[in-house]
Amino acid sequence: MTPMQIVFLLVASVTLASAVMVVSTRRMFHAALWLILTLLGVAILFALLESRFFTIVQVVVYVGAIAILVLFAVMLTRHVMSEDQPQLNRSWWIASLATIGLFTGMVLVMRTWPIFTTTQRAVGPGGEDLQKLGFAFVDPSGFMIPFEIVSVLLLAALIGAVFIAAERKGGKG
Amino acid sequence: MNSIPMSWYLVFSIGLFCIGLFGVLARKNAVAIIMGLELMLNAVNVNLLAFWSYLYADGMSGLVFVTIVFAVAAAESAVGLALIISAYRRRNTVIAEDMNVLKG
Amino acid sequence: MATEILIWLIPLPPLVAFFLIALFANRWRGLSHYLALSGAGLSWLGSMVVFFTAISREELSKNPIISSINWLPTADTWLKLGVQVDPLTVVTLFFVAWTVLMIFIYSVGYHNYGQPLGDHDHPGLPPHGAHLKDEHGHEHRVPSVEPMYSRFFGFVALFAFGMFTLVLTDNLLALYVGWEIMGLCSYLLIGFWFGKDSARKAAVKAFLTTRIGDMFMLIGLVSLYKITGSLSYSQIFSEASLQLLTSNASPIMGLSWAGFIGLMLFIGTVGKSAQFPLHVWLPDAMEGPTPVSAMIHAATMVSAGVYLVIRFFPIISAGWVPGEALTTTMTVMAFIGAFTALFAATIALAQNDIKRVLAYSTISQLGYMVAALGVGAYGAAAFHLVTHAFFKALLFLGSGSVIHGMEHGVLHTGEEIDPQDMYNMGGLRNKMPFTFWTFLIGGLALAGFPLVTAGFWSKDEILTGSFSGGFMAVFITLALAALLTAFYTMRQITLTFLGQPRTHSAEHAHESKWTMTLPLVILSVFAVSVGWAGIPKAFPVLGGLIPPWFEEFVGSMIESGHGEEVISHSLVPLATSLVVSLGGLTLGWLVYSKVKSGQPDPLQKALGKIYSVLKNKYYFDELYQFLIIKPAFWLATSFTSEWLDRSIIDGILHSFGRFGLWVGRGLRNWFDIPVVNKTGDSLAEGTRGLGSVLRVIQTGRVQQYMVIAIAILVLFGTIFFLFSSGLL
Amino acid sequence: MSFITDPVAFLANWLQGLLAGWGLSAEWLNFLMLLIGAVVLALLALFWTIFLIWVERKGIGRFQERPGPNRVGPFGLFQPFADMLKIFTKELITPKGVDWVPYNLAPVLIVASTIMIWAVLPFNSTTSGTNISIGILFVVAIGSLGEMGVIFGGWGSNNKYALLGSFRVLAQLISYEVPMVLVLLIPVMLSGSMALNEVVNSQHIWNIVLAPVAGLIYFICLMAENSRAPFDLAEADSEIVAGVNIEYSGLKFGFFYVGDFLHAFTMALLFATVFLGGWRGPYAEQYPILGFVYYFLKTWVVYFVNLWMRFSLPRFRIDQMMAFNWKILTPMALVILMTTALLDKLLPAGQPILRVGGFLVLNVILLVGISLLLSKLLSRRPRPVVAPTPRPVARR
Repeated sequence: MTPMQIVFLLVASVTLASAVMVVSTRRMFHAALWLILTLLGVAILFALLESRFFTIVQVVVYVGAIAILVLFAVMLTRHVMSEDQPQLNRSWWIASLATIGLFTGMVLVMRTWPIFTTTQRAVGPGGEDLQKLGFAFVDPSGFMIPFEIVSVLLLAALIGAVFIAAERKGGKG
Repeated sequence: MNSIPMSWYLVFSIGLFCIGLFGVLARKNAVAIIMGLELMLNAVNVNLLAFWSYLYADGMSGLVFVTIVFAVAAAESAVGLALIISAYRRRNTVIAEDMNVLKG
Repeated sequence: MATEILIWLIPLPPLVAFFLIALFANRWRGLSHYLALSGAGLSWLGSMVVFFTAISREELSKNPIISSINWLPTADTWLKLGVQVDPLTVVTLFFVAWTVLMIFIYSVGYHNYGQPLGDHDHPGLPPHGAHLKDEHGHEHRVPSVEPMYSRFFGFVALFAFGMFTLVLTDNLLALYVGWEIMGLCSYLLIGFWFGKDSARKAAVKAFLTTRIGDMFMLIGLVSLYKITGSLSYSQIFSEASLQLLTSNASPIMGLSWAGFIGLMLFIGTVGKSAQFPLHVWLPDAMEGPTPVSAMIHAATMVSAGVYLVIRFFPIISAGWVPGEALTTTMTVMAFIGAFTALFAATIALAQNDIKRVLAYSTISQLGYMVAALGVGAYGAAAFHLVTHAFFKALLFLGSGSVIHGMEHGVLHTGEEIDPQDMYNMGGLRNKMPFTFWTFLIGGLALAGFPLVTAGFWSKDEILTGSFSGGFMAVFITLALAALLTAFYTMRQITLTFLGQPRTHSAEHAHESKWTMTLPLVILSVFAVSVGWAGIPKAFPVLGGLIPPWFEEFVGSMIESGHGEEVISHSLVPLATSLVVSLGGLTLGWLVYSKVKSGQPDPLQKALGKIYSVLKNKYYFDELYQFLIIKPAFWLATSFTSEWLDRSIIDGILHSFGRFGLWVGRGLRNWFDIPVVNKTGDSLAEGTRGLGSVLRVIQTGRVQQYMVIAIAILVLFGTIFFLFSSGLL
Repeated sequence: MSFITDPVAFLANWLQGLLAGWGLSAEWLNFLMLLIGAVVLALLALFWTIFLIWVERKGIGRFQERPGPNRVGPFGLFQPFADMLKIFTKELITPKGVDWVPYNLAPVLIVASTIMIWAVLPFNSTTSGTNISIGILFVVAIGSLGEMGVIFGGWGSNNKYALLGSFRVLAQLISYEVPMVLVLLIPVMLSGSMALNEVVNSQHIWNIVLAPVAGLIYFICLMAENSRAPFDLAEADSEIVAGVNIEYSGLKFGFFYVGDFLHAFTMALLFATVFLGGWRGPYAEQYPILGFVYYFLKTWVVYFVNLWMRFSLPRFRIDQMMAFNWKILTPMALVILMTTALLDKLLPAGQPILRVGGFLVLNVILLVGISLLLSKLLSRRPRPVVAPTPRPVARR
């Protein structure tokens, strides 16, 4: 039990617990809060994985953008379903069975994998090399095409979201 | 000084993924479904970064994938929430089960 | 090298201008005519540069500037495309460039650029004029701008391109291409006002008539290629191929190949520059706008015909030694030329339309050139080509200016008269001084007014040539034609400018814009001064003051300089030309100076019946109508259309049709309906049934689908895992 | 290294030596040093706020031709302390029906999100909390935490005015983050690193000289980020009574209060760091204490300009605020980013004169062009009367 392991177990348990809260709590706003907590926990796990850049990016993108979007959505769609009626649909038990089955199955599959429990890292303590990442993004022989495609995707999503969510002038369009 | 086996991360990510999946499958509220999706995507990211950091740190592909997943998550949540809000405007509901116009 | 490239570039600007106008600029008048003008201007600039560089290099005729590239691959050799600049090209290029540029500038004014749009003008009709209110409020009619202004400039630009190509090329093929381009353009431009029935007819007539000539020319061209295996001048005119051509006999009436080919090409010329049997199209071509007439009949097209025969003089005259009997081809040319000269002159006597007179005079002048070539006066022909181009362009533009002024008068007074009829004019010299003086210069040049005008020198050359060559018949005919020429020229000038106005329109006519007068002035300068380039040495008094540069320059084209062997310059032709020109002029003055309005042509009394014959152009149109067109129509309608097409061919086709119908019905009844349709319907039914069964599981709930998917995934995942790990 | 030239590092070394003398393991020592540094820094920031409050009240008094606080202590210097005491002793009222966790989390987040920024600021050549390689990104991320605080406060305190206020603030913050991040890329480009120390070190020529327009945009965005006049739509007392912090009282309100002032000053610090060359100045290398002096001088200049704006300008309308961001600042930021990137590649790094000249020309051109464009866009011209022109008659 090194301190790192302690930290990891702490963070992981908190994260998983809050994730469970996300899917189980009745009040949507609290679910969103739990979601934020989960995201922060994941960010810390990124830090533990020596990826500082993605730690911060996780905070920026998820906590700063997506969580706030979710919060907005929650606030904008208040009072559609009273918070004491069940939040789970009728087939929730099938869902739970399926997920549990998936979990066990995948863990079992993974167990058979030899380097499943390796402990030595390939990454040094310095974390990732941002310059290499940047070059990889703009290198034609590297990941330029995916990068561009993703940027186009983002643009499309931006415009599409605006178009969909915009109030139609003149009644319901 | 680091002594965390990779299995912990992987199991963690599977757990997170399954929780998110459960959320997606079982929640009534569409916003909650999207939250579940976010959880799943986070799990994927953890998984990718774990593999990157344990096995493939010299290559950039892991990080690139994580970035792309980030972008996709952002796009997905933006569009999804926009859809939910416009659906809420027109049909005044966010319950996924009620959105069954495509019923055969 | 630079010169070659420049030569290559000369024809291009008009082409570019044409495309630009046709594609982009056809909505903007100003833009289009600036494009066309700049195109012509560039070509003009290039031509001048080439001209001066060319005349400054000695022995040009021995080693002309030639550059060529491979164009079309034929079986084992290449059709070459290239440019060649030798003395003939140089002089032709000179006058073509000048006249073309002048005509372009003139057209801007002629089509009333800057005037308002017509009240009820329509594309395809000449502008009818527009009503305009001036600041005092009372309105009056003014000329209106041409509706298809841009289109006109596009066409003339293309025309210019064709001419430059034809002049500059170094092979017969490209020459033929330019020739046909000009044929097309003349068709388009003569029919420019296609709203007018007469214009349409004239266009078709011109096209078909020239086409006859072109067919023969093509024959000649092909046979030339067949014999010599090449079309480029340098090879055709080489000693070897000339020998080849003269020595072998052609299958046609005992002519040598050279004679045959020469004859064919000459017939092409007959079509293009309206020689005797095929002259009918040229007068009708006057239906086009006047700049077009100038373009076709002075600067380019008809000159192209003569240019062709001059260019191919070596072949035509192959086997002919100066001072001896002519070859068949040359004889034909001499007689047709001489005859045409006289014939057209006589017709010109009786025409009242100012442009038609000029048209016939053109025909006769061309006859001069052809005759001159026929008698072997090579340099004289070329010389007359140049001078005639200048003064005839001048005359046409001048007549256009006159018509313009008259139209202005007509619009102003509102009379219903033909502004082109000379009997409606008179006394215009005060109204339009520029036009008058320039027209006078042109007219005198045409009439060959002694010593000062260019026309005198060139005509004198031709007469001298024919006389000293000893072809009396030709000589006398030409002299007579010259007399008549002077006569009708004077008649025209007198009726148009001198005397008193015979109509109100003539009173209210006034001078045209500078865009129209400036070209007149420039051309008139040339109409006078060009002649001095060719004063023969042996001419009394003046001879040798100015060296006969032209003769040496162009004459040097023909080895041992044809035509220039007459050292003893006899005075007979000189006297003749003096007499005929002066006499004709005075006669014309005497006859026509007294003509009042409404009174018939004095000649009518004098000649009586003949006059009407002349007036109707010897009934040639009617003759052709009867001899050719009617039978053609009969053949087309009753034979081909009625009998062959309708009854026989259609019958066969219809039987096919019925058969097809029968087969189709059979297929439908026995195959399509029972087999194909049944299958399709049953398929559709089955699909619907299946769908109605399957729709039950389609609940429209996403989550449910996902649950099912995940469940199946887990199930099969476990099964596969167990199998793979050998537990099952 | 003496106490005079570099007090902080001196003290740090002394303390380290002392603790090491007590026989602490390296890890714990490191941890402890960081902890102490964090505590000291946070306390410094908080106490600094008191002085800020005095300055601001005095300043606004002078601007409005009032004496301002002048009763307690010399020049009313102790007025903030009095206010502090008052706030401490006030009762903490928690309204009914609040959402407990967000309600209490909000003030903490607000202040924390400000103080956490101090952790990455380089105060002089030797002193900085921590120098992470992505400092600028870190700053942006922390800004999003501040947004969290606002939204929690708005939601938690179960009050429609608070919710409205939080929505406004949120809209404003998110919108103005876009051009801010865009122009922040320019210093990153010019210095080739996202670490604030690098950004400062590389500024032999201040970025404000190289990219004045970017600096302008960044300054405006900063003012919008800590929502004060003219961007104070959040606590627009006249429209939504004090916005987010309406339901807060006592110390919690004090947190909001402190957060506001501290945020303003932090933004001034950031601007000085990113665009004014941070602690750079003559002899700042040899005598790091001079670094403090320069840094705080620059900061004060920026801070004073900020106050000046706040005191002088009226409040935006919300649509004006949005339009100003999306129609002017964001396109401007995009254009300046692109052009600066191009020019940075074009101009050789060697000649500073050439670079400065080129960038100056570029910025002037951009500024002039944009101002012309704006004057064309914003000028209200009456709609021109469109009369049908008669179609020409004979024209195909």
